[in-house]
Amino acid sequence: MSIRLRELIRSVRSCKTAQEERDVIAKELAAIRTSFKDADSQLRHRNIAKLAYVALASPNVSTAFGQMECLKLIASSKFPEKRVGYLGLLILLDERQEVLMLATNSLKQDLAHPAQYVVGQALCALGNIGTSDMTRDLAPEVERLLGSQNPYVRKKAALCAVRVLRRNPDMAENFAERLRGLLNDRNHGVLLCGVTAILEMLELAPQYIVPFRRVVPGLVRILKSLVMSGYAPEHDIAGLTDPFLQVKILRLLGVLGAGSPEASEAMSDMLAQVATNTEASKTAGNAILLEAVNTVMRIAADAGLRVLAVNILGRFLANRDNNIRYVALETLSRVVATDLGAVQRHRATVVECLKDPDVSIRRRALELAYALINKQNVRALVRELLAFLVVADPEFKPDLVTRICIVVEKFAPDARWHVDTVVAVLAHAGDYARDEVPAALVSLIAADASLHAYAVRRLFRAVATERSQSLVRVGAWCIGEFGEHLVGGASREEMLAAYPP
Amino acid sequence: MSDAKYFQTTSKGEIAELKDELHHKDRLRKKEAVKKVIAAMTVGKDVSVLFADVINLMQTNDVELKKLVYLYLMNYAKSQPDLAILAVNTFVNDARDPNPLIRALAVRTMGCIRVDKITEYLCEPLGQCLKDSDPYVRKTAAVCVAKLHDINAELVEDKGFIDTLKDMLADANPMVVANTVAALSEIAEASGSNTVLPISTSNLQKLQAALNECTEWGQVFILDALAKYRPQTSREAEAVVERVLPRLNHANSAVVLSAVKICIKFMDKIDNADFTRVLLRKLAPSLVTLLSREPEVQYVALRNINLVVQLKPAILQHEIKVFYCKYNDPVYVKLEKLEIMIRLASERNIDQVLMEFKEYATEVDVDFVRRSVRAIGRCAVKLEKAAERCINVLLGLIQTKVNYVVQEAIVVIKDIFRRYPDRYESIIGTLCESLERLDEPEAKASMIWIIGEYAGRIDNADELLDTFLETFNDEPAEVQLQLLTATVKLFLKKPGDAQEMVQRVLTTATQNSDNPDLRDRGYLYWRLLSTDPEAAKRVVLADKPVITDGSDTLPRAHLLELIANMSTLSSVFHKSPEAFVVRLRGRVREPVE
Amino acid sequence: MIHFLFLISRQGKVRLVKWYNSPPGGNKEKTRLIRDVTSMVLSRPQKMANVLEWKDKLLVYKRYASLYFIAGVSRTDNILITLEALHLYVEILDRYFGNVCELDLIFNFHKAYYVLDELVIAGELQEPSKKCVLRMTAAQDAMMEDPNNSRLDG
Amino acid sequence: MVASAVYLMDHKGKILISRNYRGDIPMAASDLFVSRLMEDEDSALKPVFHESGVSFVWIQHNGLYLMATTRRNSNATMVMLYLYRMVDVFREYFRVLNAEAILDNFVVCYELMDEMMDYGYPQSTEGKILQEYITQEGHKQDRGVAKALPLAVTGAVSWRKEGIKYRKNEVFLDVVESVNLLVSAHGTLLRSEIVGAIKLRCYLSGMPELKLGLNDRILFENAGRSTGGAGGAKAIEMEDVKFHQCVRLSQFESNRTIAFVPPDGEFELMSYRLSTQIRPLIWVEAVIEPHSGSRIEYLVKAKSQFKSRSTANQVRIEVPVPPDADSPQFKSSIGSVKYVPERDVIVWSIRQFAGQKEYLMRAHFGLPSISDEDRAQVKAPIRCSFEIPYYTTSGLSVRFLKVIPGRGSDNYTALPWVRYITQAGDYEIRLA
Repeated sequence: MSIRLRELIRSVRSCKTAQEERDVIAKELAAIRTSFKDADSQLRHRNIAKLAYVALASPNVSTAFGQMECLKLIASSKFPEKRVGYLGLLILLDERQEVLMLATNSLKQDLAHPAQYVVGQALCALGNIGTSDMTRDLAPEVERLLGSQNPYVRKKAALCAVRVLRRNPDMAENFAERLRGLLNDRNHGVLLCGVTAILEMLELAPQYIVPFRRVVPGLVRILKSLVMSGYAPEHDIAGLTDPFLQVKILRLLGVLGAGSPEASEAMSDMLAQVATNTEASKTAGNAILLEAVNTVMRIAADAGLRVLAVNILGRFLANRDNNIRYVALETLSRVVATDLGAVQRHRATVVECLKDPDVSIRRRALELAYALINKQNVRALVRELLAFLVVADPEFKPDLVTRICIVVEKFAPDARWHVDTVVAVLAHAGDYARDEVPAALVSLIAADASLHAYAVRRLFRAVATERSQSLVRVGAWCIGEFGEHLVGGASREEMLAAYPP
Repeated sequence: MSDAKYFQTTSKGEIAELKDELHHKDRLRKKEAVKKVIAAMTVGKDVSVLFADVINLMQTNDVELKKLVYLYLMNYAKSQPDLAILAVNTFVNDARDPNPLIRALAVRTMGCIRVDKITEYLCEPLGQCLKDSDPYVRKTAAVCVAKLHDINAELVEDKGFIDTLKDMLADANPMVVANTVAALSEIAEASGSNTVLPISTSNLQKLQAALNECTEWGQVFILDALAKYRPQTSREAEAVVERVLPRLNHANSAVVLSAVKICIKFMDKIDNADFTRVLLRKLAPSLVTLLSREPEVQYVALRNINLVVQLKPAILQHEIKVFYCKYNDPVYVKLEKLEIMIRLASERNIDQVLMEFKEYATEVDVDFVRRSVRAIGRCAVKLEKAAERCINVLLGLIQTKVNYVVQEAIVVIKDIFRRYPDRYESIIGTLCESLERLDEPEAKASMIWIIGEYAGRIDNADELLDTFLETFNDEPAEVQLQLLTATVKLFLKKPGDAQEMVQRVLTTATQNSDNPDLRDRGYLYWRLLSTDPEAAKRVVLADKPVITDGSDTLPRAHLLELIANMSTLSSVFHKSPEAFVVRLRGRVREPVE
Repeated sequence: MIHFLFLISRQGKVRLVKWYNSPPGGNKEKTRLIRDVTSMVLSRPQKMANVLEWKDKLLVYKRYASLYFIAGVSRTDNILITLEALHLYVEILDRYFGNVCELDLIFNFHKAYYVLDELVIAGELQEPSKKCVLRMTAAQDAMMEDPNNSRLDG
Repeated sequence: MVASAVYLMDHKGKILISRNYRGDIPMAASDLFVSRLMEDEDSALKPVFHESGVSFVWIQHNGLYLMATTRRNSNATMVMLYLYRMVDVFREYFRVLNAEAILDNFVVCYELMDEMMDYGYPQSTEGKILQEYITQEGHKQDRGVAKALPLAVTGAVSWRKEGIKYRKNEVFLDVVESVNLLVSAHGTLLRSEIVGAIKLRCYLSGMPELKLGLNDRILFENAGRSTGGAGGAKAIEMEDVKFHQCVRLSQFESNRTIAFVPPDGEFELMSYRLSTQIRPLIWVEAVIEPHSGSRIEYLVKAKSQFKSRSTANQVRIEVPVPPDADSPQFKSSIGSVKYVPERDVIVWSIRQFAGQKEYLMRAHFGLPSISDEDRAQVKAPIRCSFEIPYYTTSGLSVRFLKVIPGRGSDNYTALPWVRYITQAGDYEIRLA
């Protein structure tokens, strides 16, 4: 009765219409349900594999009934069944299902299994879908496995620790020492996972940053050996040795160097070396350069190193590759707070990028443009942004409106200009403005008596020609509040006469 | 061999290859090549560079080939206006071809070539075709005048084509009359002139005669033109309606709806009560039968029936069961049926109706469920005698604890309180049990309104409001406003309990909020309370006007306008044509990448 | 970190889905996210940056013939190295299947998952060496076939 | 007034063929439609909607979308019905309307779209007549010169061509009544209705004039005959009647005569509707006992309430079951029972169900211990379908069909053949 996975896939694929496909799947699921009830363990793993396929091919169909069966498979003593059980577990369940709790014991057993692949499966499952309860319960096993003789197990345990920590940040102290130990490992996989886990831990438990600074020299040594090593076939990518590890180490150095002149000093030469010697023709090299720039910008680097970093970004900005330009803009907007002057030099390029056909680039450029605005250039740049607002994609506008208003609020040279600009914004894109924008404008006007007359006249004119809801609201409010300025010295009676009920 | 072969992707020099093929000596090869060109065009490839090569083949006796070339021409003429001139000669010749099919084809196509330069050249052949001996050519030429008018209205008037069309209303062939009516209606609409298609007693006769003989579509054209006519007397209106009535039995729903439109529109002019009564009785079954059609047609019908029921509530008063929802009705049909059920609900049928709504409130589609719950509340507001039964159903639904059902129920119960003040406060306790699960602004605001309104009778009103006040700053504006007002009401009713609370809320509203409405209301309360608490009571606790179910009844003038537009998009959207018809040409927002 | 990884065909068919952080809204939300991401990425013209800002994440994607590899990563991630990681996965699949094509992934979706689980855990790269991943996967594949090896007692 | 452009798209929204009649909307407007289609889940997209200055009218057929755009205040009903008519005509041409049929015949499709609509106004849409001058053989035989235009295209009888000849002149009449029924969960009949149709297959020569007589109450009264009672035939009152284009409506309006020149071959002459209280012909009751997390049991009772000498054929009773049910077991006193997981129902089929009988069926299913919480429980009703031959629920009967051979043929007599059948339409019994 039961068909093979391959046959199921084939028959689903041969369906001509979506309806036909749904029918084939519904029929097969019914057969699988009945087969589960018959408790036919021979077919169980085949059925779970099919369910996993269905979950992927038509996610709207319920496969919940297979969850218990996955647990049964995991508990099997046969490797093929166990492996499919874990496959099903990872596809059919996620951490929201209470059923998952029931797997805790099986996982515990598997984590203590003599076979490395079984331990590996369990670590992978825990690391990918473990809930906070499960990871807490099984944390001691993970901790133990960090000290395993087997690098295959160690590296998986390290990433499993990442999950444990994400779900339970308070458990950092259980792992700190073990993780530090991994930095002495010679295995690239273990090193990579170890550095990753430390990074995660430091983010979740920053109190460990200070004690961890002592690993800086060690990290520099590893990085140096990667940079200096000759061709290493196992880890070579585009002529570079293990760029993944390099990037992770650079990032960790950034975290450790930030706020510590000594630590920064200890890594400066190495960073300079990476920044000058890394081949920039391929993505991998640029990834390393980018990370090096990030690190330099985070740490207490000397001026020379910073110039080096900003120059790299300058080169990136001129690159033809959109990805490189994207990361350049993105990084510049983070750098802008500290090196405004250096970034201002690229203002023209940034404004140019506002017109790029690529929405990702436009968005980044916009972000940067906001950051570049100051008291001196606010009029000019806001004018650019207003021009952009008119032509921008609708999905862009809400954000754009808010940002312009924030900048204007921050840097407006005078109140009238402020009013004019916000009115212009509302006139162009009032329907995209969040509620705060008109509210803030009202507050501004209300608070400044010298503005009343100007603002109400300005709005009266605007309301006559523009139909934006939010503009009309502001206008109506102001006319109600300060309408006397519109009619000069007219008395209340005259006004009422002019507007009969 | 089928045409599908053309969709296979060919090698790189596809265009070049096609070009060669188009110039092949063999006639059949040429024709195949044109087919390939059209196939490429169909799948969206740009083959406009072959313009000259394709046009070259226009002069042929092979009708199929000619049709293909014309098709190509229509697609690309705009992009090659200079080359399009080359086609003029062939058009002029084809318009004189002995075969009426070719003549019609030429006149049909040339109107679709929207190149100003060549429009002028088309006037002469068009003039001939309007007077052609074959009705097929004449009916095609009639439509072509409308096309030309759209390109160059002045030209059409200068050449006297509109007068020719007016004469054609008397054509012996009903199809010609129908298309002429369509063309004139269109021109009248475009030029905003009511002299273009003047319906006089004489052509009224002709139109009605053609109505009996032309195709179903032609009948629609004529009926829609007749609907614009304003009869002078009751007798005349009756006469038109009498001639139109048989159309109600037509199988085509478009014919039926257009006929219904005339009947309803003219009914107001008719002072013969017997006639009107009979008429209403005849209209009802026709409307109901529309619900046996495909769901899409049902949707259009239901939108129209909604209007009819608003204007003439009596017409379907006994037919409410027709609008019960079937399980497999698409959601858009169910929602419309619901609306009409509310309108037809009466004290006589309310029990059955409530049973239905209750049934719907347990369905799957969230939107439909919400609207069903709301429907129960609307019936309560509408039918005083049934209000209590409605409330009981709503309370039952609140017990289901389905989140969105509860929220929706609270919102409508607030309306019921507005409608029948001081009558059902005994249920407030039950409502308060659901307080914590409310997370939608409208439901929250409604519940807070109820608490404020009945603060005097709710023992722990201060506690209830206080829990909301904790998150005051995170609430949306409508909830904040209600909280402010409710707190003030509580203070006015039980000054002791709420002294501190009212102070707190007033401070927050006036000082910590950017929202002008909230601030102004806050200041208003503050000043009232600090200067004259008694006046504050009179203002804040004043009796509110009782609400009615008028919320969704259209104003009469608007309703009449929509009725006059029955069966059109306007009647489906329930919007005046001006509200959605954009006059500007070619201004559609290009989809965002 | 990688929050999710999708393999989507040019026709919008889902070939592989992996969540390293499951969205709170359950299956409905998953389906919607996949649909939104798919339509955004598929509608993007070619030759644009391989990154899209999307909610609080970045979509880093790359097209390989008929298949899009799409990763949803944190805003702070290095997108260039993410692209490199996607490429690593592709290269491993290519070696594993021997000139991989979309059909391989359709009929052997489970194997694509097995490979992925040797490459990424908890949304982080676990192994930079292609050889190592291939070796480990092959060893376990062998245990699937070999009846003597398949019993795990003791 | 009318359509600006018409599109045919496949189930993913890819355009198969399109025709721009007015050029006032960029053809790319279809992208707006497709994106709305993809956005709106659960097919909630209305069949008529407006977006960014363009109104869309659309229908679905066989997984295809037929869609028309306009920026005017067009006659929505007409545009929609035109789309349905396109389906009819294309089906007459290609038997089935699907993506392949369109791609295989795109030249004919273009020709048809050109002929059936001009400048957005529907024109000739009679499939049989169109087939006279727009043929599919185009690419096989070289047509060269045009076929002559059939007179019918512009004639007063636009649905029938001249010169039809049959050796044997015959007319077959089918009176088919569908019973629509809605029963509440408590077993009360909420609403019932009969929708009937008279379908004709005419094989007659020339231009014959036909007259149909029914036992219509109003006709009898007009004719001064008594209705019902001894001697007179029993008369019925149809609430609403709709006729094919060929029937002379004004004649019907004035004296209830159904007179017409029929199209050749098969067509639906008329449909009618009666919303009288009907005693359900087959009554179904179900007792359901759910044991959540383990099993669910059904006891279904079906009872025929029509006369014992009639028999219902092909009775199918569909009872909804939970989507994750397993291990079906059935027991029934008649017929066969099948679990159809595609639709989450059990189907109880009874080939012949005699009048005044009652049968039982029991079903048992297992339920999984875990089911998906996000998925709302669907409350589907019991549905039922059947056919009862030689029987009309309304009592409608054909009294006569007169055939008067018109010009263009010799005089002949043609005997009509009449069949009656009642079937279930929307037959829903709600479950608690």
